[in-house]
Amino acid sequence: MTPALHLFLIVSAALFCIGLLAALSRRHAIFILIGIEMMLAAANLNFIAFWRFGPQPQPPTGVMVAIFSIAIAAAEAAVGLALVIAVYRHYRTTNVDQLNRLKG
Amino acid sequence: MNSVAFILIAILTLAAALAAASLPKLIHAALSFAVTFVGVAAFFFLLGAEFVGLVQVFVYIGAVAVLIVFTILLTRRDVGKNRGFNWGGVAIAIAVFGGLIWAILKTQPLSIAAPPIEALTVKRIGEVLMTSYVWPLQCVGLVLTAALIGALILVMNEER
Amino acid sequence: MSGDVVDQIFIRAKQWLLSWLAGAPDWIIQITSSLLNIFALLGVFLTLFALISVLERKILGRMQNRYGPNRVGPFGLFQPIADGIKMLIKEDIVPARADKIVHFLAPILIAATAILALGVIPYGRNMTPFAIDGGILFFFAVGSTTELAVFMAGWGSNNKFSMLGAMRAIAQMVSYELPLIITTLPVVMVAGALSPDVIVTAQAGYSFGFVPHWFVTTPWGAAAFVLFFVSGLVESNRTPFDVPEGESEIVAGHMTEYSGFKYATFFMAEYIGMFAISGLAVTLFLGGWHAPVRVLQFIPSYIWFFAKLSALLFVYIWLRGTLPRTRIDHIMNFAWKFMLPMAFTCIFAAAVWHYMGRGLAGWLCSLAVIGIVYIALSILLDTRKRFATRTYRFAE
Amino acid sequence: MTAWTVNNVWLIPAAPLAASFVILSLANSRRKSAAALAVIGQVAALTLSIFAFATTLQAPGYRAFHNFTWFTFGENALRIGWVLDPLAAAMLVMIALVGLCIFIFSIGYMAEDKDFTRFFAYLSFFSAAMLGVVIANSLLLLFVCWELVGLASYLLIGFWIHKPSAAAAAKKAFITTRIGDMGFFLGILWLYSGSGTLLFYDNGRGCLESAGLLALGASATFVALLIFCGAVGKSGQFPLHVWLPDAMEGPTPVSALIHAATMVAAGVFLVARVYPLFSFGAIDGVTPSLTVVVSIGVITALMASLIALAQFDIKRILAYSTVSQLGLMMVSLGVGGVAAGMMHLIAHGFFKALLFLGAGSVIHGTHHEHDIRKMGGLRSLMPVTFLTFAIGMMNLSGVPFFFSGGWTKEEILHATARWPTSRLPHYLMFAGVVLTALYMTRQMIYVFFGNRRPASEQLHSYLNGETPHFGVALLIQPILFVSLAFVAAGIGLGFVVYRHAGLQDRHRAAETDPFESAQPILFRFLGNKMWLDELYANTVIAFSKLAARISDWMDRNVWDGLVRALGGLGQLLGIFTTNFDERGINTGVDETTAGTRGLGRVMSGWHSGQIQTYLGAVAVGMLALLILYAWLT
Repeated sequence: MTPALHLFLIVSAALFCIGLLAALSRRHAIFILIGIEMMLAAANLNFIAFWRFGPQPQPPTGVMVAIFSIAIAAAEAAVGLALVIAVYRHYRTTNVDQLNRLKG
Repeated sequence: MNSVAFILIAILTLAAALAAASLPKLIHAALSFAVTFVGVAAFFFLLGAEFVGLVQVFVYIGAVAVLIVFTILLTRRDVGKNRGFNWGGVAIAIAVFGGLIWAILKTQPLSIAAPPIEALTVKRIGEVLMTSYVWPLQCVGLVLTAALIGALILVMNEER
Repeated sequence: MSGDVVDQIFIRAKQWLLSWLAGAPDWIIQITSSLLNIFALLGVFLTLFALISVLERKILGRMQNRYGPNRVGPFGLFQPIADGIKMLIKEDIVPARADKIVHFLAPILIAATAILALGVIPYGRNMTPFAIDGGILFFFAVGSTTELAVFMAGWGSNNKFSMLGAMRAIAQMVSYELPLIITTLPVVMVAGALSPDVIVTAQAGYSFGFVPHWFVTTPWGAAAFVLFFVSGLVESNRTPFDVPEGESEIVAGHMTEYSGFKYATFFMAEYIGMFAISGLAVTLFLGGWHAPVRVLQFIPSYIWFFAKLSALLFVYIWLRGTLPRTRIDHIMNFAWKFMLPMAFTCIFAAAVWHYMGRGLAGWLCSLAVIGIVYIALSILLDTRKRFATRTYRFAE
Repeated sequence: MTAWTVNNVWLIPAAPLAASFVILSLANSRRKSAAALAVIGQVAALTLSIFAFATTLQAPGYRAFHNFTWFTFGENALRIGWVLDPLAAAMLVMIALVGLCIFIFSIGYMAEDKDFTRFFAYLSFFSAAMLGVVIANSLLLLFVCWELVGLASYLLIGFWIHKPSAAAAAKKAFITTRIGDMGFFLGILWLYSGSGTLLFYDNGRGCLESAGLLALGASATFVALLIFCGAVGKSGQFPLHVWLPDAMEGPTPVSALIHAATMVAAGVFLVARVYPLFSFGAIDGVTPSLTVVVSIGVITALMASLIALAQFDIKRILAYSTVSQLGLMMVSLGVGGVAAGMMHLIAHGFFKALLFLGAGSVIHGTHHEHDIRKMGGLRSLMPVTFLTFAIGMMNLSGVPFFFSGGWTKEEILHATARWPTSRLPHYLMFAGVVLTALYMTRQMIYVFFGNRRPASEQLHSYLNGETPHFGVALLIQPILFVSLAFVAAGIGLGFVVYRHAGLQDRHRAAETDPFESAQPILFRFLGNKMWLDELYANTVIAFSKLAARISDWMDRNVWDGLVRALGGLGQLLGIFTTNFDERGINTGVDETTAGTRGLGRVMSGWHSGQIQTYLGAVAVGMLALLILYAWLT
């Protein structure tokens, strides 16, 4: 007997918001990436949960989306971290507060 | 038993996530991040998607966490500094959390129990992946290749 | 059916033990069953670790024309016990500026993952402790955690040797994880499953009664096995790929700042990782617990498994006694320029073999594919400076 | 053979095009290969053109075309193709031949330029595009090639990109012609919407054939006028002629090729090509659109001749002369003398190229001196150039009998004389002819007669000091060739004209000469002058001196004042437009800009550059959506 769907959704929402918190509050660029990965993981959790609690049998669409999403997240992490390294090399900082060249 | 497992995993995951978001030392946060993803993988196991759980562990612990750790090493001079914390972000995150919880609890049809399912074998995933989802699979492969090359080019030495 | 009785004796024993719990809630039985598996696993492999640690020293001693440990107990067999006691009573030193938690957690994590990886290997007929559908994936998922543990050890020690050692270790492990995983793919493809049990089952049967249907008997299987074994050597940081802990360069690498029992744990984790990789190699390529010849099938399956495992472990030790340490850049070049293309070639060769009907023609074509790529790579990678005069550079 | 020629007309432009691309891919140092390739491409085009020309001679009114589908959209197919008729064939031969001469000339002229290969790539490209214009059987294909011609001309005029004046001239040429092309394009669109086809000839369904014209109906006039806009731009007709004199900033071979022989002729060719559109619904050979053509042509011809009189730049005089001759051709087309106009076009192509090459030779010899006031007495220093230039000048002036220019001008004047609407163009064109002779004589005298002035002295010392190098010889050869070619062509054309005229107008056969019958006194005067030219060199000098004095007087008193008056008019217009610009347009634009800038400043304030602020904004947006969702359900 698995707990009901909304419990999973609440956990996923909490994970999402913690990720959001990390992405919004921390100064270090890597934290932002960590936060984004957490948000993605929360989304994956939702996909899987909705697949599991959807009417059965059905094609494992949620699982597929989660797999693809993990792959994309890996790509995103690779590029993001490469960016962090490149930015660090160039500006000698990974503090996003100091990276405000886009300031209007 | 599943409920017990659920509660344990939830506590583990969320605690690790909070730690990852708030620990002052970047390296601790990165390790907590890994634990968070183990927790999420455990959730996947609990939900019957073992393959995804394994992939999650494999990709996040084996690749992403190691990448993060390497990035931390390569930008080490910066790690000790910038302990700044933006409380506005906390407020926004809490507000979003409130909104999400409210929306979840408000929607009644969500509190349903899980229907019984046949086990999602790797074979079935493979079959679906190679039939209905073969194009997305190719696209993801392309995206990964592009990301790999892009990341390599990004971290190549800047020609000055 | 006496053979069957012996073959299944451990299964029967476990069922007998569990029958004591008849009537208890389902989850209690499950947990008990798991605990029994874990204890059995730990018992077997810790014993094996103790045995191997002394045997390795003895074998190395033979190879170096000297005696190994022969003072403690008969033939020195109690040496591991003495070592254990020595390790336990040593002072546990934690550097003052170390990251204490990380420093503490690293050996635990590394040992835990190594032992976890042992769980999915089928040791005999019906003898898989943790039989899941994606067993191979589980093995690698868990195995990849080792890198994090190594990093934790390096970082937590707050020591430059540790850090450098950890970085070397991670770099080479990440690089060799790719060929390691890719060489398993042909097997997974041909067997059509990620489950070790299914893979072992797929290798049952014999041609002419004496050529087993092990994957190592196919050209791609043989090539993949060699690649897998080399990658396994690197993954378990064994000679000739032991640069992460090369004593002459960086003391003991990420283990520099560990002493006493924590060091022993690292040591144990390394050996258990070696067992796990060898066990997986046996499962994937050497037919798992299947007997090599039909007439020898009466011997219990687990004995075959451990015989093969021992053979591989002997090769590990043999290599350690034979080969010098490789330079780190050579290791990396080898991984990306040779191992990876060859691993991909194995996939292709397996596909050729499969789609040509798994017969003799397929066998030959597969061999041709591998041979062509191997020769091409050999020519391409030949730097033509192999025997150049060595130039010595001194600090000036 | 015939079928092969028709089906493979596309090879004519393809040969130089291929040469162009190959040259472009060559290294900058491969000069010889570049020149050889360009010449080979051009020779191939010329050979094929001659075949094509021979093909069209088979039967009078020969016309063959080959159409194919370019692409389909929906149910419609856009078809393009090529056509081979006498008009195209004559143009092909002219372009290929003149082009070849100029290519050879350029080898010497550009010998010391560092971008030699680029120059030849551009030249070949230009040649290909121009040949493409000529063979096009679709207005669309023609337009495409037309624009390519424009591009090539832009590249060639601005060839010396390091010279700001050249860059400016290139831009000016490009933009000015683009203004005309805008009208051209609108005309194409209108034509397509009206007739549903852009093919000229398509077995009765083309837009120049009865069905297409009937489908167009009354709008044919407007379509024709819009297409004429393109011709006005390309052929340097009033009021879009301004780019042409500036375009002389390009290398002289370019001036000869583009601005004398070929490109500017494209406009005239275009009018001739779509002549059925112009003449559709004509009453007695007069349509509103043709009247516009005549008016524009008359204004252009006269104005340019007048301006030419007041110029001192050797190439500018020729440029204005070109403008005026193009005006003359337009007039001819407008009054119905298509054949005469085209003949003049071809003859003009030859002798104007000759004149430009001669001018190039002079410029080259005097070390890039353009001012005719600094030249003089070059007759003895550059005898061959003098001779050829004189031949060209006599052609341009319209010396009869031995020179094609005389025949064609006579034909044009005859055509204008028979225009039913008004005799005015006839008299004005006559004045134009006189003016042409006047300014050319002026130029001759300045450059080749009289005392040696500084630039000539320089040349003198140069010729005495060193042996003439390869380049000079190479410069002279094509000039000689062209002059011979068109002397022959002049006689041949005279024959054709007269046969043609005789066929066209039988009742006139009794008259001695059409020109003479129209203007006997002037005819005799011109004729006498030219006889003198030919037979008594000394009297030429005397006459030239007289003419020089006359022109000098005219320059000082008449044309100068006229030009000044025109200039004043222009200034007045300028003041008016300036005010309009400043008060009306600029203020409006300024206000708009200020508003945009202010808005931008406000909005840029919202961009903190902090990625987390943006992320936070996204999160707040998500929250807002959540609230909206909750509110709606």
